[in-house]
Amino acid sequence: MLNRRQFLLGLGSGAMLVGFGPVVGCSRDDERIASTLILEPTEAWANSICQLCPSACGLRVRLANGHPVTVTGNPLHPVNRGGLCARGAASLQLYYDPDRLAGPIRKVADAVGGWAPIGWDEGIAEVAVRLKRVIAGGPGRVAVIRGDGQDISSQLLGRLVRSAGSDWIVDSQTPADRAADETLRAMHGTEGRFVYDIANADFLLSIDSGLLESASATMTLHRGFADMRSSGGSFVHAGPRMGVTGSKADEWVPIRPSTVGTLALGIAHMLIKEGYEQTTFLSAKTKGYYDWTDQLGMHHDGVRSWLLREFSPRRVAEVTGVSLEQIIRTAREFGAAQRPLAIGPTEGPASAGLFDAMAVHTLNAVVGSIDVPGGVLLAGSNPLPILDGPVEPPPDAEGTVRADRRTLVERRTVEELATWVLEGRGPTIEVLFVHDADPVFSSTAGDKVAEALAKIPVVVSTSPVVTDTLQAANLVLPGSLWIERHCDASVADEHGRPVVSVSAAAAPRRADTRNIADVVIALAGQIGGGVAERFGWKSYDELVSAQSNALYSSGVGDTFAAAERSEWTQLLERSGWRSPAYDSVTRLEKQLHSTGGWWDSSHAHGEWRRLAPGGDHRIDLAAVRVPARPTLSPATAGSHDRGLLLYVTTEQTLSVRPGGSLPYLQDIASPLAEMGWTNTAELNPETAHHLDIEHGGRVLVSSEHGEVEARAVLSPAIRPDVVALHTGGGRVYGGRYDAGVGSKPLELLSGRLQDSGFALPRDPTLVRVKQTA
Amino acid sequence: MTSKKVAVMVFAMAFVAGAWTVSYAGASQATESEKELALTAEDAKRTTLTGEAERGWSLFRDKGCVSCHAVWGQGGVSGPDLGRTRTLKHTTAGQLAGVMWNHVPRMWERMEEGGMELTPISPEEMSHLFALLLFIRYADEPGDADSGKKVLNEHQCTQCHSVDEPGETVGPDLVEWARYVNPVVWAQKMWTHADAMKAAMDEAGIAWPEFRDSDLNDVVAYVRSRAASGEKEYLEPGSISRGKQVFEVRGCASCHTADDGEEGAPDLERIELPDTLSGIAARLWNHAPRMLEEIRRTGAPAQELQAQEMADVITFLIARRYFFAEGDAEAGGKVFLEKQCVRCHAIGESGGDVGPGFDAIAGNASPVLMAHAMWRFGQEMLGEMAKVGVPWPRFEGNEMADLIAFLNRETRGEK
Amino acid sequence: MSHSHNRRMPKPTDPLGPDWALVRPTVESDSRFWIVVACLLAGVSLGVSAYVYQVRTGLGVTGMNRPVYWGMYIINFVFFIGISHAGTLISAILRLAGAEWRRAITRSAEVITVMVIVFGVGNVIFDLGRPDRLLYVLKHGRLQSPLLWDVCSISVYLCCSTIYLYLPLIPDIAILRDQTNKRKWLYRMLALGWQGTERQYERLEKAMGFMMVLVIPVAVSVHTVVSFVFAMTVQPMWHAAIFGPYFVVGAIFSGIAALIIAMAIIRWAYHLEGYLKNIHFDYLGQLLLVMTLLWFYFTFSEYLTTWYGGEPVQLTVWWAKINGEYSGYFWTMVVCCFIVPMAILSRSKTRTVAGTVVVSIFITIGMWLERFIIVIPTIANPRLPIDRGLYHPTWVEWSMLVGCFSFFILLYVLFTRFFPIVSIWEIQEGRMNAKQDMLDRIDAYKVESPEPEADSGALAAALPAGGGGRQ
Amino acid sequence: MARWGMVIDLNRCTACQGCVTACHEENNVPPSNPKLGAQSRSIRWINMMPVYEDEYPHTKMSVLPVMCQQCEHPPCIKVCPVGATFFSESEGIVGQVYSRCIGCRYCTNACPYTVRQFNWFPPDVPETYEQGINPDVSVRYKGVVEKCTFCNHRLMKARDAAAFEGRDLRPGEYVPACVETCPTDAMVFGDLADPDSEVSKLSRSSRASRLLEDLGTEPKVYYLRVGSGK
Repeated sequence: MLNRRQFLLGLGSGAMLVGFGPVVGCSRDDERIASTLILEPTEAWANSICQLCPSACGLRVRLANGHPVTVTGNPLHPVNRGGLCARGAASLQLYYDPDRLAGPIRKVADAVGGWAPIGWDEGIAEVAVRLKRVIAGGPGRVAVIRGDGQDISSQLLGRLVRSAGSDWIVDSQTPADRAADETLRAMHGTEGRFVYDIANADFLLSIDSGLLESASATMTLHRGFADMRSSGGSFVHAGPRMGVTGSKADEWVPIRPSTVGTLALGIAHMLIKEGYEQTTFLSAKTKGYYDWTDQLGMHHDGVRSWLLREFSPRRVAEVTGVSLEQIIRTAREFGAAQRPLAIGPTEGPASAGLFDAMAVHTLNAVVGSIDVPGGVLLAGSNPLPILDGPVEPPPDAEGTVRADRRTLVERRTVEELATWVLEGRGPTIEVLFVHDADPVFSSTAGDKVAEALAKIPVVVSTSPVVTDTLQAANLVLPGSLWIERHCDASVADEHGRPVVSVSAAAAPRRADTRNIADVVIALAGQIGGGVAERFGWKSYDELVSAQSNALYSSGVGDTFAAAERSEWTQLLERSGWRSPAYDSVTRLEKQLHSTGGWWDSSHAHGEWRRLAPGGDHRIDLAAVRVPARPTLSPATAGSHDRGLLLYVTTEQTLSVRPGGSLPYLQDIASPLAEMGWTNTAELNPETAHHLDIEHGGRVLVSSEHGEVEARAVLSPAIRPDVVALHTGGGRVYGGRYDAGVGSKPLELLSGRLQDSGFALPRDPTLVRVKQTA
Repeated sequence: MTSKKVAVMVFAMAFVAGAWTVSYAGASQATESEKELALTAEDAKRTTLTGEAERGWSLFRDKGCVSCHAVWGQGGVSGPDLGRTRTLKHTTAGQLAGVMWNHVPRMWERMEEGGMELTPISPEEMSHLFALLLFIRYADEPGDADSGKKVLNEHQCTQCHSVDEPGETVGPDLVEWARYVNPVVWAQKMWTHADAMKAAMDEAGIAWPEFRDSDLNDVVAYVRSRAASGEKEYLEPGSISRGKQVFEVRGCASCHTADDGEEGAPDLERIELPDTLSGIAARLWNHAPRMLEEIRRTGAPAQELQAQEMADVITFLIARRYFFAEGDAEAGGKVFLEKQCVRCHAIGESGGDVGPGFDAIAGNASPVLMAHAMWRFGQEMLGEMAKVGVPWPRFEGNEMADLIAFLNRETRGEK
Repeated sequence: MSHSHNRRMPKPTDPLGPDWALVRPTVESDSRFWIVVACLLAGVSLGVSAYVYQVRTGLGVTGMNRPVYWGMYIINFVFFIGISHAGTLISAILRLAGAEWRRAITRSAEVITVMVIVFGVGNVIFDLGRPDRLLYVLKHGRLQSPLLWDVCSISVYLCCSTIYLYLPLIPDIAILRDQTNKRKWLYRMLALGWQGTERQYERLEKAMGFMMVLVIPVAVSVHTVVSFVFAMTVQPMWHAAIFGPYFVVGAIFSGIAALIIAMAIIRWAYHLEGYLKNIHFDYLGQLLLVMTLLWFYFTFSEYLTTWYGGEPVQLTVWWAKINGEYSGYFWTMVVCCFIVPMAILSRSKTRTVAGTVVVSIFITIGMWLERFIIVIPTIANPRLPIDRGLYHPTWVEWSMLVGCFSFFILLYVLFTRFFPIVSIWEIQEGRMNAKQDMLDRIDAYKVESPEPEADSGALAAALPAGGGGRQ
Repeated sequence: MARWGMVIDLNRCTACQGCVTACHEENNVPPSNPKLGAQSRSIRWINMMPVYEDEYPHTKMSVLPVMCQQCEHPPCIKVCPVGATFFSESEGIVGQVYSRCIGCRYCTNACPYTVRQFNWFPPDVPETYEQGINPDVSVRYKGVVEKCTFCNHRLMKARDAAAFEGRDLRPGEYVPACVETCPTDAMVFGDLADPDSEVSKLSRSSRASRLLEDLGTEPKVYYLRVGSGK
């Protein structure tokens, strides 16, 4: 047995271990942090442009000892006027991302991790040689997938593809954006972008718009919304889930998922019945609305008759799950307003079908809210030449290429590209550039896209961070972030006024990256021949100078200025006067860099040739009948025993673009669903009770197409027959803050590859939800 | 700070100090108000013409004017929209000052009701505001497309000109002019074509159309609504000095002079000009045939003005009338008595002593000064006047300008 | 309690006779002892290593989160401070009341106090995010903070308790010094030259008298102040005036339970059935029964008023306890602290040693749960619905709990190895004077006695009925 | 004697959380991670707080950005045993001295708004982030409590600048990062003691209310509820 001596010996050694353990291993983390604090830093400010979403807000970057430490909005920038959304304010985390690529890499089978570093010159030369060969092999073999970035590099990549004799320019748009595009093309016969003049509306009807939580262009919509609410505008939100948008509304109307179009047309029906139609507008500015007789004497039903026949409130109530009384009341309020405006899905793949977009547009047309203050506007275009247009229009007398002469070009989708490649149709695509996009992650058919990418011999990614798509590439030429390079962006503000932002590099480069625009110019130069001819600039800087020239000679607009100066400019321009802050190109360039950019603050309503350029300059409302389903059947009803209706929504904090999932944003992903760092399934408590699901418990959501895990969040602000999941999680590859975080509910949707991606299945997906251990 | 700024400041300070000592020494009985009046008079005189409309706009915003008054629909609605020419009739600064005097008690009431405070406005700031109001005056409110269409039809313009319709017509498709946002450019374009047009119209038997003041603006709006946007051409805001130069150098002055009593070219200072720029442009158009004839008759060299030059000239003409319209001192004397100013204010020995004496003005009275004085002392004055039983004066027509002329005449002499 | 000159007082040199059993543990040890110590040390080192891990890694190794900023350490703090009332307070009350049966149990109770209070304080230190700045509490202390009131009253309590433990220990140390030959230097030093003279006894009794009066308000204050840590905030179901007395009652309640368990173990380990008799357990059982009822009364008052008031924020917490995620803890607590004690203690048949020990174990667990129920649901359900927290202690916290208990037991065991755990001289004194005391009491009952004996008579009359000399 | 305060107009607030990340960027709040997130230990100086009323389908909800309410009578300060949290009498700001804090978390529990945050671990800041640390704000180490300070460092900077130029602080010269960043201008910041300041006028609006007003803490953050009116 143990005696005392042995015991004391053991005791002593034990004490030694316990006592010295911490001393040896305990590092003072305080000291590490203290050493990073610099006393009396030198301070500087620089402009930049946030490119984490299509708003392209102006940034003011604060540098301490030459390193960016905080960002805030550029107060002169007309898009954000000094404000920033969560994404913009967190954007430095992308700059300092510990998992950013250090430089160009090439896929090598036997290298560690499958990738090996490669020099820039070597990388560019490799692509150039390849391209040269591919171009010689025939047209249609080069493609690009671009994000929704609004800068020159995207356009230059498009130009490169076109120069190579291909029209495979794929913009990875959100389904809602694509539906809006398509609506504009079908109804107005033009390209462009819808802008909602929310600020001047006095009754805003949001039909599943996700206005305040899932819109990709945060700034424009939010600022307009705030102004509208401040000036006393009413707001009704219809959607399966209340969301932040619904919380800010005077009334929330819970509707079934995928019934946006039906509700919009049901309200339109009531507006006609109640005599709220804007007949002057409808007869002068639209066609296909009233019945007409053609030259042969054939009678045709107009949209009006169709609405009256098909969208009786009773049937609409059945489909949407909204009460009859509610539909009638909402329609009356909407019709009685001075400046009513309806806004459909702005993002979120849930129910953003083409029919929805057209139906909401038709509703706006019925009350004449198109191109009037507080209505749907069309973004004005800037005077810069379009670099990726199919055939360059001839320059006019002053040598500028007018932007408005843009012709309708066939749009391609990522899903189309995938199908093309997988089914081996037409010429094989041999080189694919992926720029500013992560289609494997963001597409509804990501797995198919990945499969297709694997079949393309050369896939070049320009992503500065690891993404799911990058993993499918052969070569990565990482682009510099906007903050570390000379950059630009061409967008429109919330009133559709064109804005061109320009900014010099605000911060030193943190990795061996390059401006992709420069890379494309270099590529074109090395390819030579016809391609090189179409790239007449030596560098991006030179191209920007040429752009400044175009701005100067356009004779419109002014550089950014304080709000009062801009208002003054507007007052002047309304009566045909203009006194810009510059009187030479040199001064313009200087001003561009000091203020952040140029914009044309005048906006004229009622320019119908611009809105509807074709034929008689009228909006073709009959187009809405094309994507509508032939019959109205009550939408599939969900219930806790038959399966719930899946509603997939998007959180604007969780961007699907490369590098969009910054840790600050992941942490605050949704203000409602407590869903930092995970995916949540939002359920009505009543439903959860039936399904025996607890708040915070893990649940498995499964459809016939797949299953995802999520954390249950019970909320009284969602329909009981619906389960809501959000996109933005479920990256397989990425940095430490996004790889493997959350899950991807898109995999649950049915018919993912059909419909070219933009008109997603309007039949809602039924899912089962059950609590796991 | 640049040396220029320093010099200006030093000068201003020396000036103020000098004026102060002079007025103090000159009138040992001078009240505080008198001293202040003297100072503001000096300031006002110095700044009248240097005021800038743009600064006027930022003051208009910062001082909170914009929360009640709108300009072309932008701004508050409790006060009148200053851009609506039809609601506010005045063409000179003197008249403007008069209008301001007239409506200010009501405005104070409104402000009090709204819980707003009276922000002080310095003479310099007042002059900027005057410049802004001048600008609003000449810039005119935006046109109305529907009326424009009507105008084109009424005047049979559409017989020769199409608007955004394919096919051959006599005259050019007006859409080609859609980019010209400014009615002055239209006037100028029409002006240069006047000869050819006159001939064509005579042939077709169409009468020379006479435009009303707002017509041209409406036409522009209509044509623009038919056109694609993105193509806009503007003019630089007119410059008074350039306009003066053009007016003299290009020979306008040779016909349109004062004292030329003959029939023919009217004296542009005398005749009643329209308030607005598009009105003047319309007037130019309307009298084109007569003028062409006159030019032909007198053999004066035909002048082809560029659009910008025309804008400058028109600005010059309006500004001249706006700022330099002199009042009639005799009539002003009557105003001084009739409005009972004399009951409280003294000039020289005569007049009451409730308010400050006017000698300190020393010939520096101006619309800006009057507006400033009203803004600065008005509320106090209103109270005093209520006590004495004098009604708040209303200035009609040129009465304010006359009063200014009278004050200047009476106070200039002594010093 | 008599201080009369005619009382006979034991001398340290008096032969011990059968009382040697009380000294035996200090001189003899067997392997069983070392095994126990080894086990306890293992527990201690588990706790220590958990703590070292926690200090190095951060408090994140615990189960605490936002908004549950306090967890097991604060629960333990309240719990241990509660236990500490076993000793000094009970012993002082019994001494003050002259309860003769106290003689055998006071020391074991007082030792619990002194030993356990260290762990109460220790748990607060474990809870600190920056234990390295502990001394800031002295350097920058702010008296506005209830935590500082705690610091003050607990340190006073620790001092008083230590002195109160030490004073009656002196004659026994002298016995050890004179009658054993181990650690003589230690006993010589600690005995302070005790010879058992009348003068010395007189001083000792004076000092003890003073201390026992002093220690009662201090002890009451300690637990009141502990409750103030919670009650001073505005948080739902913390901000209650009842908390002071409620905590004191709870403390005494758990203290007695702990004492019973300690006594039972001592009696079993050192074969002291002759000293720690069934009757002691019976009496303590009765006391425990009283405290059970008192505890229930307070709990009932607290919960009824909260429920009846119906304030939403309060009710959120209330329902979380009654029917929500903490209902398991709550109802277990009710069973442990009320139903089981009532069932066993209310019948004299079951109020046996085994019965009281079982009850005490239940109560100890129940009272720990009570602290949990007080601390956690409130902070897990803050007024604003920013966060709703759940709290599950981690292995670190459990290890620290094990460590604390092990260390406490270890210290207790070591004490019994160095000092007699039953007061020898008090037993002897009681034995020597029992007859005289009885006579005095009989005198006191004599109605016709014209002039009762000054001291003993008056005091005897003042004694409560239960305190008499049934021993 | 300034009384710095904030008014948040819920008509304008769109819960975009720009204020949250701007605050974190400005104040060197360390990035969270999945582990911390799952443990509910992410540090957030501003939280979006949803408040539900009524039951489906008549659910009403509002979303409020909640930061330290800068109480005039802060319950957190009373309980601090070492004076690590203090009230600035001249500015009305509740401050926190990280180097004094002993990490007892009494203040976090005493605060009825649950806005105080605790550093459970050493900040998990990747090395690459270090150059991006805002030098005006100290980085907190493990074991101390932190919270919104109304960007007190900005006040000190602005005061210094004003003192250097020999003048008083001008309105608008000092605003916290959240207010500066708010894209919809829903947050208004200024001196409540100045009856003419915008913030003080708004705070007297009929739409204005404060959180848990009945506790008598007198917060200096006002919320203008959704609706019309001044």
